[in-house]
Amino acid sequence: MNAPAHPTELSRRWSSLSGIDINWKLVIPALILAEVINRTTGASTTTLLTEIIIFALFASSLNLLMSFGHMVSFGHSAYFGLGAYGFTLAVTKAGLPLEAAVLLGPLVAALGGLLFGALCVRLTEIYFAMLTLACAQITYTVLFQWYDFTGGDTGITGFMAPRFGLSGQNFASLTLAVVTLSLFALWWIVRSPLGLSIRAAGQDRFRAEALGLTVRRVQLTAFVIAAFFAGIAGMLYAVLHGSAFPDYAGLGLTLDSLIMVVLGGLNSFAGGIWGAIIYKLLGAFVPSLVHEWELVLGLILLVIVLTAPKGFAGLIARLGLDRKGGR
Amino acid sequence: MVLIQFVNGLMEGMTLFLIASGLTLIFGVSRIINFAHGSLYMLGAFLTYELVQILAPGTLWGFFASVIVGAAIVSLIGVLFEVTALRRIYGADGLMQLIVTIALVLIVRDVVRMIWGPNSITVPMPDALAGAIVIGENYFPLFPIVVFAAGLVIVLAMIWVIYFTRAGILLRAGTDDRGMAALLGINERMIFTAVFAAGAFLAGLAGGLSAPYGEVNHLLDTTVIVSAFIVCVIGGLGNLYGALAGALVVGITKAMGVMYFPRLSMVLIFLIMAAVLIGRSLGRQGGSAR
Amino acid sequence: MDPILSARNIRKRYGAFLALKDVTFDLPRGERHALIGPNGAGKSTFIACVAGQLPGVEGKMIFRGEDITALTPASLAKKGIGRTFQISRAFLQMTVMENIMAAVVIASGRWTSLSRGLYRDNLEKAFGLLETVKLDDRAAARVADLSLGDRKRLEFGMALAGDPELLLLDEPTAGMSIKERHYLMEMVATRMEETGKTLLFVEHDIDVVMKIAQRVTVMARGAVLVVGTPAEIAANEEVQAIYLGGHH
Amino acid sequence: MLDLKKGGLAALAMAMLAGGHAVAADAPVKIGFAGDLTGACAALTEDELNAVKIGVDELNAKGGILGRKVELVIRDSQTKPDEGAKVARELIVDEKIDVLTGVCSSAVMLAESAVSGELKVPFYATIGSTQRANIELYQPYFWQAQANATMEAYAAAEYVAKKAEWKTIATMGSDYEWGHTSVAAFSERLKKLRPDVTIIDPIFPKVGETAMAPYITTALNTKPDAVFAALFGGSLGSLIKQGQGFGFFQRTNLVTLMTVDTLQSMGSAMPASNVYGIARAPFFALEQTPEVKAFIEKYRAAYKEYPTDWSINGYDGLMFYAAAAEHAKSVAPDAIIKAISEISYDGLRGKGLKVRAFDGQMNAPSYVGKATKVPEYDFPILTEIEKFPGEALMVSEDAIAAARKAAKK
Repeated sequence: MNAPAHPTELSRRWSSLSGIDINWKLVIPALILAEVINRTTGASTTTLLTEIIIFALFASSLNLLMSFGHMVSFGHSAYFGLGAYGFTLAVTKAGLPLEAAVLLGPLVAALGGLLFGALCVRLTEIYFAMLTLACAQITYTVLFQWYDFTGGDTGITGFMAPRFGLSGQNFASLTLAVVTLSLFALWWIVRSPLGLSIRAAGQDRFRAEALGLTVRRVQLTAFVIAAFFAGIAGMLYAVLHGSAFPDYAGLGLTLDSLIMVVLGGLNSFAGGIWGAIIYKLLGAFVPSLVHEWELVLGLILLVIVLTAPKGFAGLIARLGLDRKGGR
Repeated sequence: MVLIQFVNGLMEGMTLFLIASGLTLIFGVSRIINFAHGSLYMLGAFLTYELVQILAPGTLWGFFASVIVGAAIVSLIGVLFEVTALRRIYGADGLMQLIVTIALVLIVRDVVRMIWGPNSITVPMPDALAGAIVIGENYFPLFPIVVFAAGLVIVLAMIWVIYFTRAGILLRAGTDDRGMAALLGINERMIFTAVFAAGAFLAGLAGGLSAPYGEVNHLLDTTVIVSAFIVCVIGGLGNLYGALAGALVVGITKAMGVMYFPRLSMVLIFLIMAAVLIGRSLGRQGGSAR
Repeated sequence: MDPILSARNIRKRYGAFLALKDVTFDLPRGERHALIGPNGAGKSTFIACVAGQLPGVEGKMIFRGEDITALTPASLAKKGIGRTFQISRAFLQMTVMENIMAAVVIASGRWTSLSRGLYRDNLEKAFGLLETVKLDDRAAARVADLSLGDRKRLEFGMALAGDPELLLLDEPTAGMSIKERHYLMEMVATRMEETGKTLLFVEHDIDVVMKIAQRVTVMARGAVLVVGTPAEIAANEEVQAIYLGGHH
Repeated sequence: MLDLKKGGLAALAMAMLAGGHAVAADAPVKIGFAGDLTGACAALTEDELNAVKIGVDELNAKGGILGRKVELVIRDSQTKPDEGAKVARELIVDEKIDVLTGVCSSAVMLAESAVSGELKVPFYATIGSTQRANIELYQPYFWQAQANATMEAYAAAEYVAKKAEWKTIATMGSDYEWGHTSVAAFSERLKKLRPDVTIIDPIFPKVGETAMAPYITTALNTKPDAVFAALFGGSLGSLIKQGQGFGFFQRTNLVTLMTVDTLQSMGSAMPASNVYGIARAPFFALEQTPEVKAFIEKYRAAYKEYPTDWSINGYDGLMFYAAAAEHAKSVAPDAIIKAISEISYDGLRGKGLKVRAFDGQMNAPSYVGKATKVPEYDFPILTEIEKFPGEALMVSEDAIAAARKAAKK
């Protein structure tokens, strides 16, 4: 055996030997750029920016499942919705102060993830996906029909000043900070031994089991983590609009997040972020330019998928613009 | 009342099966989750609406001819889509195919809206089928009975094609073992296209047949696709008999549910699916989850 | 010497087809043992039964004095049974180092860890394993870019991560060139020799079996035909008639 | 893996979005239309928007509002509450609109109302009709220029009460807030008017349900003289089409929402009798004043179809706003809000329309009549129509106050 190497040297060697890495030099400029856009443009741009940031987190939480755990969820909006309602109901029903309610949202989402995830991870592939869909629709129905508690289909509005009363720009900055921290945490998880196990279980569950991994337990852990971060996104969204509606847990949002992840690029950490940026920008501009926006959006989606079947991150990797990523 | 509800359930079940059959066929062979199946169904309904007016509104032959011609056109549209879009990404991740079909949903919805407007349209029912068989105080409407019969004919036709014709043998070879199909010298792409055409035809047929009995508008696609999927999943995706059983179970449970647990109508179909899936996962031995 | 693995009346059916017919089998500790037989003899099925891969196995499987019949693959791995698969099952989208590290992390039981210090602590062990399987110079390569031989060696290295008492290799040399086969299996044999662990492997290449195995079990149609040293097997007329004669 | 390219793209896109938006003092009066142009409400909203466009043209032809040109800014809320709130905010903050309108879905309406209340910009609805906007979610910058769901259900109850031969009434509604509110209000009013009538416990098909046979069977099983159905869209169409096979319209009567668009889309499938429709503003039932005739003609010329209830209400709602602005001599929010309860407006739906300051509810009328095929139109219309003035249907201020208190708990 070699003489023990210096710890920092070892960790440097590990970094160079693992397949995914982040180009830190570009993160700070990107954050600064986002903040500059936020401070120099109008209110609607700020709102759009805030939504993009929130959905970057939501899509990235789904991306943890899809790209790394290879678990395709058709019901991820459930945890977005639970995050939003967990927060909202903590304010309106439990009368908790906002600071405490903010924490409760993601926790409720994680709890939902634990409950539903325990059922779902017993299945694989399309059957896993369909059970997540069923769980999400059950959540949606409860939010939709339980008038006395959740306000039913017309939702909960007017219970707080949107954005905690912050200006749009300040809230965008706050969101940027929270989401950056959350994304960093997700990034940390992906790179940690837990992340390695999630990836192992996703890439080949039989291999992973033969190595001694209880795959279902790993998958459940990934599911709960994804639900937790989706819950943060949902909570932020509820704060942004000062309202919660059953739609937040609906099929539409699930499809949106799926499109984002796939458009952005599977098997890449940045895929969710890219997808949120592309899809939200399309969703903002296309309807304002043409009346038949669904048609145009559909055509654009088609063109993107046909020209970049590995998603945007894959395209970037192919063009050699992003040497480290795109895996 | 229980009897009538049971019959109601059977009728809805068959309608569901008609929608689900094409979906499960396409999935069984090419593993494509065709989210645009509901759009093809919707196109079938709208084309029937147009054709009936040209051919002979109110008559039996006019209606059925319109349905079949409409389904054939839908089938062509399906092939066009398969050849121009889906075929190009068979090698890519299955999710890419899902997104392509979602894109098609958006496109078809807006095109339908541009042509026929956002308001609902009414496809006239053939006069001969407007009535009911009345036994004592019980009414059994004729139209769904005829749809039920048409569904049975389609089931039998599919069974005949799949199990007793050369095309069916090739199809099953393609489904069971891609390598085997290649060995037999079958062009896999040809099979995929043919199956997509057949699936689209079934979708169009279902849309046309159901059109006079419900609302037809540009939002019909989403209403249909989710329940069709659930029916397939309950029966086991790719399994034709399973789809039939799943459709009947869903139809009958929904109809009976109106009497016994009406508040669950919104989730009932999802609860059935969840129960079936959870049951399936529990029925499996521990260890290797497959 | 008591056997490390002892199978009693193992029976596995697929519908009406009986894939294993009351297989009884003892494997002494420290032995390198080959399973041979014509296609469909039940060799891989038996390996899968030992590894806990198959549901509904009848009979009794004893490993180190403990009944392991109903255990899952993951708990068997923790009890000291390592394995490779007939078709290479390394994690394709990871680098070689990540594969080995995943195996090491999982073997250490600390898969929930969020600390990347765990990597640092295990880096030397991982490098050691890579050196053992002669892949240390390919540590940063993606598995998808490896040759088949490299992948098989990687899998062997991964299986070693938990220091298994019993190593199951299911057709480890399938698809490899003759040179690669001997290279890999000699590497395996050396490792077994050094550590004194037990090896059970399925192999079609008789030359490899003769060279590596200390004893051989011949299976045919789901049952054990004969057990013996390679020389005994080679001389056995029944084996020659049923297996070697019909070898394609 | 964030990198500069992405930022560059985003910045470019953002810059495109931002644009300039300085507002001069003599700038046009901006009407923000944040409507449900796609999704479940698309058909209704399109009719509304069509009429609003005519209204804007008319106003401009007459010199605008307060001499200022009127400009319509349109956004699609996609029938999603969060999207509605977003575009409403964008219209108010970036486009600096003077008034917001357009919504159809109740959820979207409440979401946009919250934004209007927060940013203190007037907002009125001419389709969406949940009573929650009058009660716990009331905010002073919002008014409903149409009868709300409760008033409509009251009108149905008044009409049904006059049918002396009807003794047993079954009820059903779509399983969401509008359906439940409507059924509850109908039953409450009918019980008061006709204590002798038996009202069967309601059944609630899910929203958008199109397999109505089980519900038809259940309703008919109670042998009702009439069925009150708070349904619309796909469920209503399916009920009528599927009901015929069960002899529904020989065995009982149906009382349901029957606006002009529904009458048109039912067409030949409408049963010959036994269907009674509640409507908001059917063009054929309006008093045929020169204004009404002119509007119908103009609408038909522009869109090759008859205006629906949603068109009439959309037009009336806009003209009411214009009248309030002229009265206040300002479009400043607080002046407008003060004016809406001061003026009495004569519109397409009749004279004397005004908004009650207490809950922002207009005394808009409701119409109930019998669906009948007539030779003049190629679709059935309502005959034997009774117009119920809004005053008689509005929930009293005391009752609203009590409901507000109850909702606070």
